[in-house]
Amino acid sequence: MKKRIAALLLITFVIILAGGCWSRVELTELAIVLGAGVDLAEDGRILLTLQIARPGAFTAGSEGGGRGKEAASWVISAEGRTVPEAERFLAMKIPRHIYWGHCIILVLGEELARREGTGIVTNFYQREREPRENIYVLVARGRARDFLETYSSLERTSAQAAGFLERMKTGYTVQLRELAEMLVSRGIQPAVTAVEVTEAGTMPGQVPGGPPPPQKEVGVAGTAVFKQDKLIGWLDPWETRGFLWLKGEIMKGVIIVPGPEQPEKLVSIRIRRGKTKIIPEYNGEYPRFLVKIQVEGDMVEQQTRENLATPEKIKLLEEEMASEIKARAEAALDKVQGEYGVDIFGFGEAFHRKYKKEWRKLKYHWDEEFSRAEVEIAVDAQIREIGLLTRRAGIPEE
Amino acid sequence: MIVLLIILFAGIILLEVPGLVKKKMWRELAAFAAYLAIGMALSIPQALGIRLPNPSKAIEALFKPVAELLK
Amino acid sequence: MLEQGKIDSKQAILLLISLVLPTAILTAPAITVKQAAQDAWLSIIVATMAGLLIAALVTGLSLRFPGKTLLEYAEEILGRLPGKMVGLLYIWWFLHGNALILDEYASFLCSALMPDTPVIVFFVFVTVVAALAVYSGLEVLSRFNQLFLPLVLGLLLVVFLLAAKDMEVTRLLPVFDKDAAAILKGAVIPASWFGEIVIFALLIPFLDRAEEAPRVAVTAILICGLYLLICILVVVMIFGPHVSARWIFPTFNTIRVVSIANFLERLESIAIAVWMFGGFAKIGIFYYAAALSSAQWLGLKDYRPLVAPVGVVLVALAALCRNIVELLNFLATAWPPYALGLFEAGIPLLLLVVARARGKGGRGA
Amino acid sequence: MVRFLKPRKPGMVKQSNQQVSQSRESSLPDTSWKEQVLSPDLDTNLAQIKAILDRCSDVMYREFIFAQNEQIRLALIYTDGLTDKEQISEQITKALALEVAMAAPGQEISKSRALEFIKQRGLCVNEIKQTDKIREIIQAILSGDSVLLMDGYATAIINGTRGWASRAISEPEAEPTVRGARDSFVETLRTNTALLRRRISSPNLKIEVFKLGEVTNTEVAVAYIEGIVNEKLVAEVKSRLQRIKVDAILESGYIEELIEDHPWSPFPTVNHTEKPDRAAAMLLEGRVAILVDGTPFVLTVPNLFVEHLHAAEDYYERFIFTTAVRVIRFFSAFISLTLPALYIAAVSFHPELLPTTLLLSIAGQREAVPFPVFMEVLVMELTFETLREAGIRLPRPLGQAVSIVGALVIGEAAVRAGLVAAATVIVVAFTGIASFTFAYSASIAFRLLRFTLMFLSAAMGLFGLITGVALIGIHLCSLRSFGVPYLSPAVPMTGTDLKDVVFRAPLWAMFTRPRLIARQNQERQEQNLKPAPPETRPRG
Repeated sequence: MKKRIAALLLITFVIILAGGCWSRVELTELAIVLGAGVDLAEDGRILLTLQIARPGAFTAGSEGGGRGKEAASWVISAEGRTVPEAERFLAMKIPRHIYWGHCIILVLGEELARREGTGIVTNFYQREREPRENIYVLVARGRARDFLETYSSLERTSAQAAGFLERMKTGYTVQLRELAEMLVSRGIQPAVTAVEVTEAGTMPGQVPGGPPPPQKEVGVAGTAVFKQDKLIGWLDPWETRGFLWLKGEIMKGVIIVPGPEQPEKLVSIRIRRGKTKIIPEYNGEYPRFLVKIQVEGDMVEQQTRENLATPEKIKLLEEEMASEIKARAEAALDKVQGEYGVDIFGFGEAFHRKYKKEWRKLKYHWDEEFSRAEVEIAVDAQIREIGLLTRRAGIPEE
Repeated sequence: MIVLLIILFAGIILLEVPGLVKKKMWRELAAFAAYLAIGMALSIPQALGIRLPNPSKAIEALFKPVAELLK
Repeated sequence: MLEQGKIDSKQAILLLISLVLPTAILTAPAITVKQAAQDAWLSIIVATMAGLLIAALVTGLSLRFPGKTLLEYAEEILGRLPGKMVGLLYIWWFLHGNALILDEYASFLCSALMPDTPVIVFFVFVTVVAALAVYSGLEVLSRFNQLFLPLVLGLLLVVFLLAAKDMEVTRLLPVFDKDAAAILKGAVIPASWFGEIVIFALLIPFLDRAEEAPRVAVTAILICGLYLLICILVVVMIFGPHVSARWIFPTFNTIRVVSIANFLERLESIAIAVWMFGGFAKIGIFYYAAALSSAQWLGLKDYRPLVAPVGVVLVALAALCRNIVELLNFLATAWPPYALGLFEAGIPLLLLVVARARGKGGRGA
Repeated sequence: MVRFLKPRKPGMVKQSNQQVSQSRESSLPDTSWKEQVLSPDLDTNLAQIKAILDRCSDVMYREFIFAQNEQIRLALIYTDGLTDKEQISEQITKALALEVAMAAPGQEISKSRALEFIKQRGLCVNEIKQTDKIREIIQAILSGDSVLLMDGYATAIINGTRGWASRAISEPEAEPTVRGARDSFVETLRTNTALLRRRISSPNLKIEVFKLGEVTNTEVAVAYIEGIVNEKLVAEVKSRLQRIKVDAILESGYIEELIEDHPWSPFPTVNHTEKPDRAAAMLLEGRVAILVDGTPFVLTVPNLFVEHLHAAEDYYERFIFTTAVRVIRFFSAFISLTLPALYIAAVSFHPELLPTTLLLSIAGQREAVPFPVFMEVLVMELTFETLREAGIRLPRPLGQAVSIVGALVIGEAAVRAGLVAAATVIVVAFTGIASFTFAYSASIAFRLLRFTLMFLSAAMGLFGLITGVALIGIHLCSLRSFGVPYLSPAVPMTGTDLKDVVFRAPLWAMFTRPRLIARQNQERQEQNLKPAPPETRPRG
């Protein structure tokens, strides 16, 4: 009996296995996409740009030595009416299977984001199996293609560099799944990292004789603000900080305040951690918000000569710090609320949490409600450490 | 496809029938044959590319009034 | 007796968990969240209650007729002909239900793991594995389940813990945003999955201590409920109610999001691999139920000759479903009244009422 | 009812056995002597024995007279090499020919009283036995005893003079340990039973001897501890042994194959050991040991899967360390079964499994490799298995050379030539190492199944791999060894026995014997044995 079962199993397996190996793709047949960019072409079609890894450059060991000698990536683009169509056109040029599983960033061109919106792009990346939910979404100031064409001096490819920049949380980091959440929620409008191509330092000695050429590098350039799924404006890096503090998202940054006794000289304080609490109130006519920001920071530099290591001075500094934070947060708020009129802070969500009945009416025109909402910002700042020094050295004592 | 199916059916029959006949389990043999017949009736047309009605559709229609509540 | 083996209470609990959890945990969050948004976890609690009621009903009914399975005592209660009719209905339900499960399982594997593979390949392979387990008898099936289910349960917990980094409790607020009707609606489908525990009525005679059946059923339902609850909370805390409702397999997406220290990530293939054991077990149990009850219905001496042809019917039935939209639609609308209303609550309730009225059965439950 | 022992089909088996033995016996030389008895005439007897043992040059015949009485002729027959010659000359020949007369001066030794005299006074040997059956006499001669024939008597005295050159007890070759006893079973049954008896000096240790093998007449001993062992198990073992009707039992492997429950399974359901301490431990847990003359490997049944992942030393080292080591062993077992298949699945089906940098690095290595990853792994695995086999077969000094050359060829040259990726070498090497961490008999099964899994994985990726693992799982779940589920105590779970699977409980906490093996006598020791400094020790 057992024998016959075994034989039957064997026959089944052999027949099915002989049928073919369906999803099998050898690594050497894969074109591993590290970054993808989507632009709008002149005729209104979509221009898909891929940054594809060249595995030969990634071999460890003596023979590899890829960087410097050969480029680690290959950038190629094609047009199409939809993203999958452009991908199919690309497949005609790429002799391997286009593999999305390790795509790190998705860059949207400014034009595309403004005119067509993200909707026609991101759906593909969510529906497809290969691209992952935690792809970082970026908006390039300018063309996404230009962004992908740069290369990095530290990382092998610019896509990886951008990925690491995102992971370092230097800007408002948004993954695809978070973007999707912001897109479907009425209580928050999308905002994603804005990036640009910048000149970043030099690598000496590359061209014999002559000055070293400037490096084109990827860099974070603030935040892109969306209304529904269309780009409507930017926040610069300075405003982005204020925006992040308001959202309570990444409580980092350096605050520059004037010295208590010598206002023309500056003191730098680095924010270590913090908390933001949004307290909505509703009186039946318009919503009000009280935003409580609590931050802790360390003093990292002083240009002033005075001794700041006294409780009184620290107290003064804390007040300065609080007002500076408040100013920056207000700047971001004013720009978003006044100029763009979209709720990228998630005030709507906070409102929803507290006033769920009222929200059912307000949610359909929330952006207008948000524009006329009164927002009060209260900052409580605290200085914890002053580094390894008490007083500034290098000045002779009187 | 159809060849595979026939091999499969032949395999199943070879696996079970001799034992049943030897042990004179006629009742079991009849049940076996009935099930296999149903299986053939359902699978061979599909292998030939004929679309059979899905019983789920009938059940869906049957429970439609109740199901509407859940939409 | 058709089945020689005996299973102990621990194995029975694990079998019942396998009977409910593996496919429920895949699609439950999406379907429930669609109805009840961030209050989906309340729906699950309600559904668990319903599951407990069904468990009490089924075990109570079965304990009145010690040593007999559902099909056997249905005949005793209702008389020969109506009893046979009920039996036939159940056999159909085991087959059809299993075909749907197989469909769900294969579509998931197909869209999540190997999109280029024809679905029929998954059907055949899974059925062959399940058939082997069923052929080897209930003892082997339950041991197989006992061997691998702890792995599934453990891995799920670990994954949920690892995903904690991306969770935000505020996504669960406000509580009671939806009205009671929505929460109840959201509870219906999970309840119909919990109700699959009705198959336990076929297994109770093979417990080595049948009197522990109620405890077994309740424990299993509670564990399943707990897992579904955690699962839904995690999914909503990661994706928020809006996005969660839009995925087809939200738990799968949750596992994809896990990323610890840029190293412990991309776990989904491993998770699917481990979860597949649960799928084998679930399909195996339904398969076993179909084969065993067919044999009982026809009064055979052995269910084993039926295993192979039942497998063929199963694959053929599963192949009838054209695409996943059809399947999801059926599961979301027709399945609850069909399964819950008829087989899981309706008929057992009817049997209990008639049994009481006619005074059949050993002792009141 | 719980099925304890699977019923076999006795009717059919017996029939076929009889047929076989009948047909075989007819092809053997004349066997009519088997039923015959001795005659009173010494010469007739000698002639008959010589005829039976024709052309057996190692059988010696020594004729002499008893205590200078020329009337009483004696003949001593023994096999040279199997007997202790000193014992024969000192205790039999010399004693009979010279010393009896001196020991009993004045007593007249008549022919009619000679037998009594010899039995009572003449022989200084410890064990003697009297018989008149030719069959027994032949048997005794061939197993090393010496047979004394006497003119005028139709009876023979069998003297226990066994003693042959045997290998000294040495360190176990197959089961080396760091801590624990260093002795090992040898090829002599008596020595082996002695090793067991030395460890368990209890009257309850029973050792029953059978003769198996129509031609070889090998002695096979069944050892168990009465009161601990399940009586049904002993009966089953005996009945399975008595079923065996083969020409030869040359090694315990013969017995293993003839008594195991699942002959078609790749997994061993009978365990073997060459360490007396391990065998003793098995007996004390209620198992039965089968010792076979001529081999140092002792079988123990019933056998559980986990035994193959345990080592004798596990109980000598401290329990925390043992548990940690066992985790490594279980992990290794998993690795040795699945790692190459996982690697194939990950690289050729699911690149999303690997972290980006690792994927790029592997992809870079593989750029130049001309084969699909499955072929690469398959060839490397086969190479590895070939090398391993070569290493075992070759004389020891050469074996080392082979492994060095092999390692160099695979590790360096193949990678440099771009024939295989470095990652593949690492995978294969790690798999190979992992398969050496647990018992050889089980690792053979794992190695075989590994190839199956690799095929499945190459065809269907992770899905194929898991299907294969599930099939193996179902198979393992359906195995039983002498009525005990193979995967117990894990599956079915017997709570108290889980203390010795992966986790090894401290000895003072192992109160009970394995429940499914020692069914009647569960209690192993007292419950409050946990050592503690005096002040915290519970009073009373």
